[in-house]
Amino acid sequence: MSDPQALAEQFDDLGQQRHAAELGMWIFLATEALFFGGLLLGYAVYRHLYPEAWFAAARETEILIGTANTAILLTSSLTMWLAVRAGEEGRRDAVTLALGLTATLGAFFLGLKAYEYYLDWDNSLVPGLRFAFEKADPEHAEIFYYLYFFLTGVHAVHLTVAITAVLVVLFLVRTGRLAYQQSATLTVLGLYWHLVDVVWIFLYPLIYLPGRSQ
Amino acid sequence: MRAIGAFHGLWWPGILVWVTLMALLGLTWGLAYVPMGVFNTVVSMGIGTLKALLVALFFMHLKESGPVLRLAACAGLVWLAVLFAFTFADYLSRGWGPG
Amino acid sequence: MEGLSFFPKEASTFAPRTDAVFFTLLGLSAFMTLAVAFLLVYFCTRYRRGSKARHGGRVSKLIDLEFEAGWSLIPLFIFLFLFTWAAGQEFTLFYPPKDALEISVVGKQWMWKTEHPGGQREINALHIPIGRPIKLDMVSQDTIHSFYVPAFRVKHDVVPGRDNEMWFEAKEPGAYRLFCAEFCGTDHSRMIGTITAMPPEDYARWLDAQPTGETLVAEGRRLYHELGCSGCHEAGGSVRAPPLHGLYGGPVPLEGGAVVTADERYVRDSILRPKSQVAAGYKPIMPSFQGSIDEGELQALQAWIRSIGDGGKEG
Amino acid sequence: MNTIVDAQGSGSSGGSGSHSLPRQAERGVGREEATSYLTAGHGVKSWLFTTDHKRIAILYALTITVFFFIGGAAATLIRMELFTPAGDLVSAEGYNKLFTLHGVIMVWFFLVPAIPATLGNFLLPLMLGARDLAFPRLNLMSWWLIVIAGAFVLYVLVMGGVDTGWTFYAPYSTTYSNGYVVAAAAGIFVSGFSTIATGLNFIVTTHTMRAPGMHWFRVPLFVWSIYATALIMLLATPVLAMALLLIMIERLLGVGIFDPALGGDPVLFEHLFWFYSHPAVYIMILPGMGVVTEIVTCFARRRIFGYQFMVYALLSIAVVGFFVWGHHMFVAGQSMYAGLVFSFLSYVIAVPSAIKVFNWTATLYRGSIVLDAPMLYALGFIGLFTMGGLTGLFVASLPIDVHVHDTYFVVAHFHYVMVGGMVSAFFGGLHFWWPKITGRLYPEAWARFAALLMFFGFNMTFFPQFILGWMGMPRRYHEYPSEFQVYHVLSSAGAVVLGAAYLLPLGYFLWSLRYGQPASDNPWDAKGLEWRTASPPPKHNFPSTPRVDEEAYDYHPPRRPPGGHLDHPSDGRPAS
Repeated sequence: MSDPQALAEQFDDLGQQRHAAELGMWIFLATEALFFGGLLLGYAVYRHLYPEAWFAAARETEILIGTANTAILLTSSLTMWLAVRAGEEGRRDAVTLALGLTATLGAFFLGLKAYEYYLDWDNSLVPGLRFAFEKADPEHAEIFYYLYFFLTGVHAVHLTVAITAVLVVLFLVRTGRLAYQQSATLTVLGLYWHLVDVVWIFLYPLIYLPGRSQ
Repeated sequence: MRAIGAFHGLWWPGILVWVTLMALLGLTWGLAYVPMGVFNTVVSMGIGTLKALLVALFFMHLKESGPVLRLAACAGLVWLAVLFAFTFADYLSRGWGPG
Repeated sequence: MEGLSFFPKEASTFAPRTDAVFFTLLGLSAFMTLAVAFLLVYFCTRYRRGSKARHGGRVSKLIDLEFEAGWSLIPLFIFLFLFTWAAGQEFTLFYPPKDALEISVVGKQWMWKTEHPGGQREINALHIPIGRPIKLDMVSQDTIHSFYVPAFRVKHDVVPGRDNEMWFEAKEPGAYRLFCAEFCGTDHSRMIGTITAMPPEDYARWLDAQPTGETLVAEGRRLYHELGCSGCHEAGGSVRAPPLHGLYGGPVPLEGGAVVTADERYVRDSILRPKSQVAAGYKPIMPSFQGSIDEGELQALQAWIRSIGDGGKEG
Repeated sequence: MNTIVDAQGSGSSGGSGSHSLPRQAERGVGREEATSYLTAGHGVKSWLFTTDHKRIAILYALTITVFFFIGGAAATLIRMELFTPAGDLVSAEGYNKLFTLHGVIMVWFFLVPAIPATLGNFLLPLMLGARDLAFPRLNLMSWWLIVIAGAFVLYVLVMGGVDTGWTFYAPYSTTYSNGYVVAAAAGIFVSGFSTIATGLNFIVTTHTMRAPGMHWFRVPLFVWSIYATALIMLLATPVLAMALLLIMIERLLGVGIFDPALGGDPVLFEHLFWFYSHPAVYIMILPGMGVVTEIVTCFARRRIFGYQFMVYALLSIAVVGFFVWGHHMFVAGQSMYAGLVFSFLSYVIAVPSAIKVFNWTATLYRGSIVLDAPMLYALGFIGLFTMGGLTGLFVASLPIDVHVHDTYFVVAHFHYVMVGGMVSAFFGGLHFWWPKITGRLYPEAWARFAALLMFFGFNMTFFPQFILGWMGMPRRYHEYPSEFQVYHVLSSAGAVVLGAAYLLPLGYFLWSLRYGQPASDNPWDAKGLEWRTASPPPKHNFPSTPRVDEEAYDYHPPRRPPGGHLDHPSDGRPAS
């Protein structure tokens, strides 16, 4: 099988193309930060206005699952990083293995997340559909849970996209249809994956940790 | 075991970063139960920022990237700060009375 | 409300001051616009292709910099001056004087309901005395409205879910337009009314001629009993709840250690979402009145609680 | 990323090989007839799935023209309704839907994409000496996204409209409105991704694909303006997208964070909305500034006065534009202290705008000026933008804003900036680059007439609205007290003139496509790389990558125009 063509026609050389791809992804990540920013602002404002409701509501979240999921995502970042590094050295087997591990960890995260949603349903913590909160200020606790579902839901959508992308690249690398060593594909994919991780790194203390010490 | 073989020579320094990240996760989890008042929030967000910084610098290669990429990486955060700062300029000063 | 005019009446004490800023800016803008227009026309005529004027030639870098600095810094200083001047006036607009006459306003789709301290009510109309600060306590029953009196140069949004206030002092007797300035639905453009400013004697006479309904405070006291609040909040009630006499204006220690001031917002929140701020030493057993009382009734309860408060004997 | 290379691409590009001096090579009589981008492929598919930035620009141009006339039709009905104080032509509900539709379409489906996605898309790679944008398929996707987004809005239009105003304020939009709020918001949400994709493409292209020799301070100011615009697009649009998503969910599911009945704060929505929508007005004016700079320099035969200051002014407008959103909320129940900060910064942002006006004016000094149609539009832009900008100071002043907020004063102010400014610039740019885009010349006399008509029609329509607002006439009123009628009649009469002026170019542009004189490569004898290739340009823009060895707008000393100048005899008076 011949080497797939790496250089697109609008570019002069591979260096330029790589730079463009990486810059493009970084800029996209900046817009992602602001996309989540709108929700986080809502979180911050209501937490500032109704701290009691916030702490009471956050204490009811499933901290074990949240912590385990954080660990899983951090580990997936390591395997993603390994994939990029293996790609630079042209080690196809290592790339596919690392990508496979990454996707598996991501799927594992989603599975736990789904179980957590199930528990939330069981505990009547789903705003609009099934919500009963006995502790202080149920109205604003409902806003907390609304934001919780919104934030983690949008994050889960991002992660699903990321897993799909990883699987596609994995397939292309395995079948030799991607010039992974020359193109920036792996790097760019890695950047997106790590962003999904970074978002979670911030969601974890915002959702699971408030009010634990009271 | 096979995995370790396949990644021969690739682990470092990623594994160090990963160990640090895990340690920080354990730390923030534990500290959340220690009553520190407002500092609970400060500490948990501080550790979160540290973790994100580690991921960005090492896993996302920002340490070796050129100035343009760093600028792009910072732009989102700076603008996020603008959004928060000016909105809270409103919320924090709503209750202020005259002079 | 007459025919063709370029100039809305200056009927409040704010109006001349707002207009002073306005006309200063207008003069400056007219000057700038004319200057730019003149230069554009002059250059285009003098330096049209084929004219006898000298074309081309480089402008030296130094001159370039001097001009740039000049037309960046001079406008900046003018703007700073204008900002300071204009902003200084705004402070007075935000904080009503203590002796103001308080009138409560409810905005709803699509009418303004007003009520005087003596209980006289009006719809899409408001009679006020001149020469006395008027403070409006405004709430909205549904969506955002905006209370706008062009002749007074005042406007303030009436945001639902909170207490909004504004104040003004009319100085000319007359009838003035009242508009809703924030789009609020189908009949937004019919949510208009008339403000009638009259000399204090006339106002007093007008008040007397009105059928006096219940005052806001009286309505509040009645609701306090009708809604069953007194059952718990009066001493000797079957359930123990904090007493309301002397509450308003003072500090309230909360369950959990915080202390808040019993202000309008605290009273509103305590009625609508009692579990959000529970007074120390009491159980969170009060039911929410969200949805079972409307904004007007809430205002009445607030007025009554204020009237029996410590610092509340102002009106 | 590289597996799909479009089929037509491989044949025509001359990426390697001859390194001739492009200027001479293409002027010569014996120039090889490179296939133009217009004829490089045939059939509908070759257009709908093209990755050529020039074809995508044409697709965008067609799309926004359709939306411009839909939005314009709504405006026509609005002005007809307001001819009399009574609400007799359409119902109150119908009127509310009309101004909402007008706002939504004009903002997101005309003004935001107008210059960036059409002229910007066409010219950015040409001006930089690149073969295409960095991500051609992303570019195509962004056009498809706006088509899908437009389909949502047209669905709303057909089904019965939406009446929230383009601002979608909660809780009206989430709870009280009867219209198709969710579909309309979904349309804008999707259009946001289109905007982001376009902006991303522009930034990356500008950073990575400039021709050899084109360092940052040789980049044409039009490119700088697009760059600054793209910054705003990228950093503001996601926040709007999230705000609208929240509105949609709150309306659909009855849970959310804005409605006070749910414990929310409606003012928070206003913060999120204006964090996008104030910078967005700079999306709608910065590209116009870029176009005007290109035109003024060319028709005055002058280098732009203070190039670097113009760049800094563009960038500082883009950045400081993010710090002033709260001046839309002075009377909205925002804290007064925040109001003071926002008021102060709103004054500050007027400084770079002033710098730009002064620099354009100074550029004319000792020029060699020709008043062709693009120049007429550009001069009109400078005048109208000056008025629009200065009235911005009125609404930045707290006491005045308390009076004129949500009145026709504000309506007039932003129409001076957006219609007097941006639309003038768009028409100016369209005339200026028409020969390059189509290879045909438009009829100059008609174009000058249209430009003048537009200027007078515009002022007649919108100047009376300043007085209306100052007199206290609130906006979004279906009926109004009769004392305002005089000004409404004047305004509506002006709108008739303005409408006619907009239809004229549509006519003669279409005419010129068939009967217009063929254009030479550089009919204006202009500087800039886009004029160094054929009209219309070949598929990959340049026979070989051009090299830049002079500053931007190097019109000193006036270069002798080559023989093929069509409209104007060359200037007989060389500079001394």
